[in-house]
Amino acid sequence: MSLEGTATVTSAPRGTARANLADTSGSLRRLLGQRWLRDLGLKVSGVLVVLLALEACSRTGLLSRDWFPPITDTYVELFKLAAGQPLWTEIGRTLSGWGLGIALATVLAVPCGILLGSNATAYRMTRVVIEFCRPVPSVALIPLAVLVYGVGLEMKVFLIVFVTFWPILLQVIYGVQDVDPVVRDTARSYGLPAHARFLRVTLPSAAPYIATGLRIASAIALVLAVTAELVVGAPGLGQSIVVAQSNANLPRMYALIIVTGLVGWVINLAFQAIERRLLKWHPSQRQEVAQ
Amino acid sequence: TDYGGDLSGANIAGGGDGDTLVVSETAGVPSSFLAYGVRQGYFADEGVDLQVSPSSGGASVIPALLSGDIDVAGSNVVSALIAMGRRMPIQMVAAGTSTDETEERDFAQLVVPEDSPITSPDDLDGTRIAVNSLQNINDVVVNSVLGEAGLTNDDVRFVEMPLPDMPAAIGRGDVDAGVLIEPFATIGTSQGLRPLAGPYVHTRPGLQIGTYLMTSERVAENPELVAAFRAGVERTAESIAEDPDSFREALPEISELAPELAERMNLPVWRGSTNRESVETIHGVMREIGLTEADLDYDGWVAD
Amino acid sequence: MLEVSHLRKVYGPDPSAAPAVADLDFTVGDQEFVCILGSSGCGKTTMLRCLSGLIPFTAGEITLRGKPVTGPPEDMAFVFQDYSRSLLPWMTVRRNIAFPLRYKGVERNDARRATEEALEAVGLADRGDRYPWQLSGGMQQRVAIARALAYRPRILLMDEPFASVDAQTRSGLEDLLLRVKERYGITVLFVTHDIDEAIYLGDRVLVLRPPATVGHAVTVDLPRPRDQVLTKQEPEFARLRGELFAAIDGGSVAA
Amino acid sequence: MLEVSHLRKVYGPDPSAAPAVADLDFTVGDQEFVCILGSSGCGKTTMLRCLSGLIPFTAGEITLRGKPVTGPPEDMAFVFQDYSRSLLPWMTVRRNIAFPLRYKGVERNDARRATEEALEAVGLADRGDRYPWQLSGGMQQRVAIARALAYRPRILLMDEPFASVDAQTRSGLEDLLLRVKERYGITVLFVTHDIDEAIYLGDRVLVLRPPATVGHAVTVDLPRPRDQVLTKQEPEFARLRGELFAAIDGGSVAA
Amino acid sequence: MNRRVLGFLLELALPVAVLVGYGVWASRAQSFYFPPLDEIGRYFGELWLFDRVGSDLVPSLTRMSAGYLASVLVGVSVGLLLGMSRVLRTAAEPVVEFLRALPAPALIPFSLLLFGSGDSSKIFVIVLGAVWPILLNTIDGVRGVDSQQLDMARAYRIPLAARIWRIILPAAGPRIFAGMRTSLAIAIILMVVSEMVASSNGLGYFVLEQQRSFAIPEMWTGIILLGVLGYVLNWLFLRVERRVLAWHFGLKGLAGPATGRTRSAGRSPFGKRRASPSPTPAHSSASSDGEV
Ligand SMILES: Nc1ncnc2c1ncn2[C@@H]1O[C@H](COP(=O)(O)OP(=O)(O)OP(=O)(O)O)[C@@H](O)[C@H]1O
Ligand SMILES: Nc1ncnc2c1ncn2[C@@H]1O[C@H](COP(=O)(O)OP(=O)(O)OP(=O)(O)O)[C@@H](O)[C@H]1O
Ligand SMILES: [Mg+2]
Ligand SMILES: [Mg+2]
Repeated sequence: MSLEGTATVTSAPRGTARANLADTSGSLRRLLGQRWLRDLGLKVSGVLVVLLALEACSRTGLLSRDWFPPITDTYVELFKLAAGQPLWTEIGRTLSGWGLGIALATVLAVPCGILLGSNATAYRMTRVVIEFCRPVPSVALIPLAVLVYGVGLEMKVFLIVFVTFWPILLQVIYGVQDVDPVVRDTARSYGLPAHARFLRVTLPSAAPYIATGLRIASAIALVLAVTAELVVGAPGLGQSIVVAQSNANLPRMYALIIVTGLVGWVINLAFQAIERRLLKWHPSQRQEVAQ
Repeated sequence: TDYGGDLSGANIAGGGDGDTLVVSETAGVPSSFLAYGVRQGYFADEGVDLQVSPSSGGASVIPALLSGDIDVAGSNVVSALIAMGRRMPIQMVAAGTSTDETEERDFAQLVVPEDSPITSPDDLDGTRIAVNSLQNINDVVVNSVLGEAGLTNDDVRFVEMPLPDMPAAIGRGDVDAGVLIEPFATIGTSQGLRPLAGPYVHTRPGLQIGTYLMTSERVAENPELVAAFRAGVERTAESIAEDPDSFREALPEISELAPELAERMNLPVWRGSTNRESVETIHGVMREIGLTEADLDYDGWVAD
Repeated sequence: MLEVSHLRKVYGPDPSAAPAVADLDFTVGDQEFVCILGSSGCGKTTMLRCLSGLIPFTAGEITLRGKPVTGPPEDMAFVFQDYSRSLLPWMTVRRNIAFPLRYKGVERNDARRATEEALEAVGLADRGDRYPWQLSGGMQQRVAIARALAYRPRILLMDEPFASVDAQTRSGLEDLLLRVKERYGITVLFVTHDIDEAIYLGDRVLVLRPPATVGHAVTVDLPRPRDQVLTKQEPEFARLRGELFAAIDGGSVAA
Repeated sequence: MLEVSHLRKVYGPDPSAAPAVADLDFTVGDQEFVCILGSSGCGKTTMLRCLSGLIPFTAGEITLRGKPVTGPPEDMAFVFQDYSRSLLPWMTVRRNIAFPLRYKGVERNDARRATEEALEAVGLADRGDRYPWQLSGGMQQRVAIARALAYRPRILLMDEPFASVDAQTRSGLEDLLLRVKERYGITVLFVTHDIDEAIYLGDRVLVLRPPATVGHAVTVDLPRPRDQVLTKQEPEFARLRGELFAAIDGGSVAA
Repeated sequence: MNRRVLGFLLELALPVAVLVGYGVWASRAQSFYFPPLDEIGRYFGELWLFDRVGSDLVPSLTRMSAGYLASVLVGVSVGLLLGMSRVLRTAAEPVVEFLRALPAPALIPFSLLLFGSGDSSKIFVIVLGAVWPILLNTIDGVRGVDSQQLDMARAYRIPLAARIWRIILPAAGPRIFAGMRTSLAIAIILMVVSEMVASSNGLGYFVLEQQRSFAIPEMWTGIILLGVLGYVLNWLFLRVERRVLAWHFGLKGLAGPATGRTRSAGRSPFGKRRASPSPTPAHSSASSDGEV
């Protein structure tokens, strides 16, 4: 039968095509390099603007030198810390709680969210409890968590899971509701079993929402890991902040706070990279691919 | 400085082939005290392998104690009395920080701005006073300062804020006065704040502020261990009392405290065993200002 | 094979509202190819969706091989009118076609072969690794068709499947559909707006009148296999075309 | 009015990839009605999107009334092939149609009148308060057409606008389009897969060959106003149909 | 016994089960930190009916609503800006991610320095915590708008303001609401956190103070009140959402069984009562008459 492919087109004769190719691949590389550079430039200038604003604040006396250690001291401290190994140990301690917590929260919240998002009865049964638990403040739970889980990793993980579970859950529920009905019907009409509908249809449809949820949750988890260490005195960045503060070592305290922020930023970079790969089909990513 | 130690100070541990005791103690000078004792080998001599974990001194050390994750909790007497008044199964096993004998050498200072019209406790009527925690030791000691002028806690307003923020808030006039604790008292006075009173000493010279807590169960099960710990605390306290300068010298190394602060600031005093009069004084004031309703059961609460 | 009696479907909660399908009766025999014509909005899509068990209906009965339809039956494939939205944007064209096969229990190798065959048949062999949104409208529609054909359904519902392809491709797809149907013994319900296409493909042509009742049914007595040129030259073809044109004309409200 | 020369469009970052539009040249006169035929995937939609300034092109030049096109020109309306996704689901049908008018500076009353007229013209007067997703596919397509007509553009781009409506509605819409075009002096570019439709509507018919180059251009010398029955009976009509059929056949790579 | 009563009972089943379970367990376990129900109940009556409502609940609610509203405003407007401009988004990314990861307790000193110890510093802390879910969801929602709709708007030369109001915001609406709902709970949590410091009234202050004084049953009453508060606010939120996103629920076939998805998997998990199935915003009067 004559339904062969619409032939792909190679309009130019061979020789010129190759010449073109070489020519354009060079410019392509240049183009990509430029884009990468431009992005970096943008990021750096964004940071610079903020730093200048801070500087301006302290110059104009909005932030007094007495109370804020000179920002340069903080940088010096930051570099000294970064050169030594202890800082990385503390980051590692904080991140181990963070990683376990966020992983566990994801593994729990995604299936729950899909179930609750697609099954009205399940949602109604749990609604009161969910809405009741969501606003329970983590700080109030710390003593209880300590009582049950002690001061170690388990306590941190429990707190992180308890708090980040809800944002992920909600994002998943909203994501599930955003599944295109035509897509859903397609899956149903081909008789996909429930697990396949979950894996192949609902999960990818909700993926953009879940990705946002994970990015929200990852920052909350980091904040919580640090807070727990700070309040309870579990080893990690938080406890380091307390120690620095109690010893009136303010440059170090601020340096450690900056480290926390930087860790959050790096984590987010990783999340973005993963998102770019997994969601390249989504309009938010593909606008930058196509055209 | 070299960054040999852990930033969170979580690995101050050492010596002793005996039982391991995990102690959570307020970060700063109080935990440096224990770390110093560990360094000097006093605890190892008593057969205790002490692990010190600095905390922010909140209420969460007591659940940590109850959960069994830590063996000894450093807290202050007021928190301990409140908890025991609520029948928590814990006991004081040794004394922590105490204050000195004169107000100038008190390691807490009630300060006001240099140009403040407040010159004596009488002028505190109707003012806002910054404290690092509400309904706690500050209420007790400020009450005694106010009592001298015939005032009570109801005549002032307490505002809670972290110690590092206090000098700024006082200087700016957000609050009228504040209770600063070392090393922030030294920092504050060097930024031009004026000490009005040493509230701890004012309450009672040599007032015991800190205390070490263990669960009653543990105390009953293992009195030798308790005694060994107390002995270690005593040895350390004696050594510091004899040679405070070497402690001051060691401070920057142990805790990254700035050397000039370590040299200048008022240090607490340590003793080994609990000071009965202090506890009774504090409990009395607490009853008076409504921090607790329970009667003092000294022998049940203090393991000596 | 498929029996529809007194089917009624009202959208919304109020059963006394105007129905999208009012009172529909017809039967489809085994391996029959039934084409459905009807003016825009007369309820063809709604009917197909009821038959496929995707939406519940308000009243009436639908039985497939003797069993009442309550959910999507096994071995059914559906080509949706809104083809661009029925392709999964996160899968390549090839995976879009292959993924229902896996859950039908088709062997991995067989699935791969069926996918490649279907891609080849709709003329997209070189686009298998693209994403649907990188294709033109007509190509997307062909991917949806390829998915349905690769599935080897026993019953195939198609809702204006050739609306966005050019005349030539369309003839090719028509013939492809007929061959596949013949070879695998598929029962087909085929909605179209093209009278010629309906006659060329169908064993029977139903004309729906809004709100979906069968206004006219015509049995197509043209020999099989059919041929794009010869079949359309038969006098019977012209006669049927005239009859259907009249039937649609008479039945539809001016739209 | 509209001049396209050496238009080239390659999707994606790599300019040496296979182009969707390779090298396109043509001009459209003022108030001309140009129909575009071409096999599926040959680049028609891509071309329209370039002309409308919606996507940047890789090389070549497009000028509209002497000015190069860099963004969507004023007074242009576009009926997209993917009509259902171009309607805003949060607006009722009526608001979807009226929506662009407000920002064109049309008086509120005039806008209301134009909306009602357009709704009436496409046969959806009674559906104005529905949401697009409550309509059948053909109705949605008609809403998109109504929106374009109510806008009274000077240049109208239509991408297979009648693909999902039945034959009768389609004839009605064709005549409506011709009337509106005549009355308001609109220039129309009209993509379709239906050769008869292209001849019936157009002043000129272009046949595109993949990747979009003009393979054949035919001037339609049929008298206006046209008539669904009479025009299609003219011998010239039959001749043109034959010519175009051959042009598409010969030009397209087997599709 | 109609369906509504049944549904209501269904909804209450789990909470009741949890309460009973806890009650039985707590009275058996005699844990200091998990007091029996009747004790909590007694304190709840004493404290919150209605002694401390004016002194603690009202100030807290004021701070929280101010903080939440500010979060919504800032989150949506900045999110729009960053979502629409790649340049701005790239430039702001490091700063935003940095701020996002700062722990609230570490931020409090900052906000005290900047805003003093009044309510504004607390509102600042709330905003700094609650703005992120809204901001991120808005950014991602804006970036995910169907390109076909944007092309349509550009083709018809819809001006930017209208494009934002009529297309981008509604299209991103479901995501913005997802963010707002998460933020609602976070705002409550941060209300408590912000009252940890420099505060002498408020629900958060109450809870933490009771905790520090080992007044555990009293602390539980505060936590329960926070839960109740969250539940009520969420209920209000859903009512608003139902109205604003009516089209979305209809489009996705989520408006309840009446639209004809009784058997299908996707039914609205929202709303106690089934929302009117033809999602008709108040301003339009949908005539649901069928084919004439
Ligand atoms: N976003 C995109 N990214 C990459 N390639 C694309 C994209 N859109 C279209 N193409 C490719 O460009 C070519 C032309 O597509 P276009 O949509 O213009 O075809 P068309 O003539 O409109 O076809 P049809 O009649 O099927 O709608 C096709 O080969 C298609 O695969
Ligand atoms: N989700 C819905 N809610 C309410 N009414 C609907 C819905 N879907 C369709 N309708 C109405 O039902 C009727 C039949 O629609 P249907 O989609 O079945 O028509 P159709 O025959 O497929 O038309 P077309 O040829 O235009 O696709 C129409 O009047 C339409 O407005
Ligand atoms: Mg239809
Ligand atoms: Mg196209």
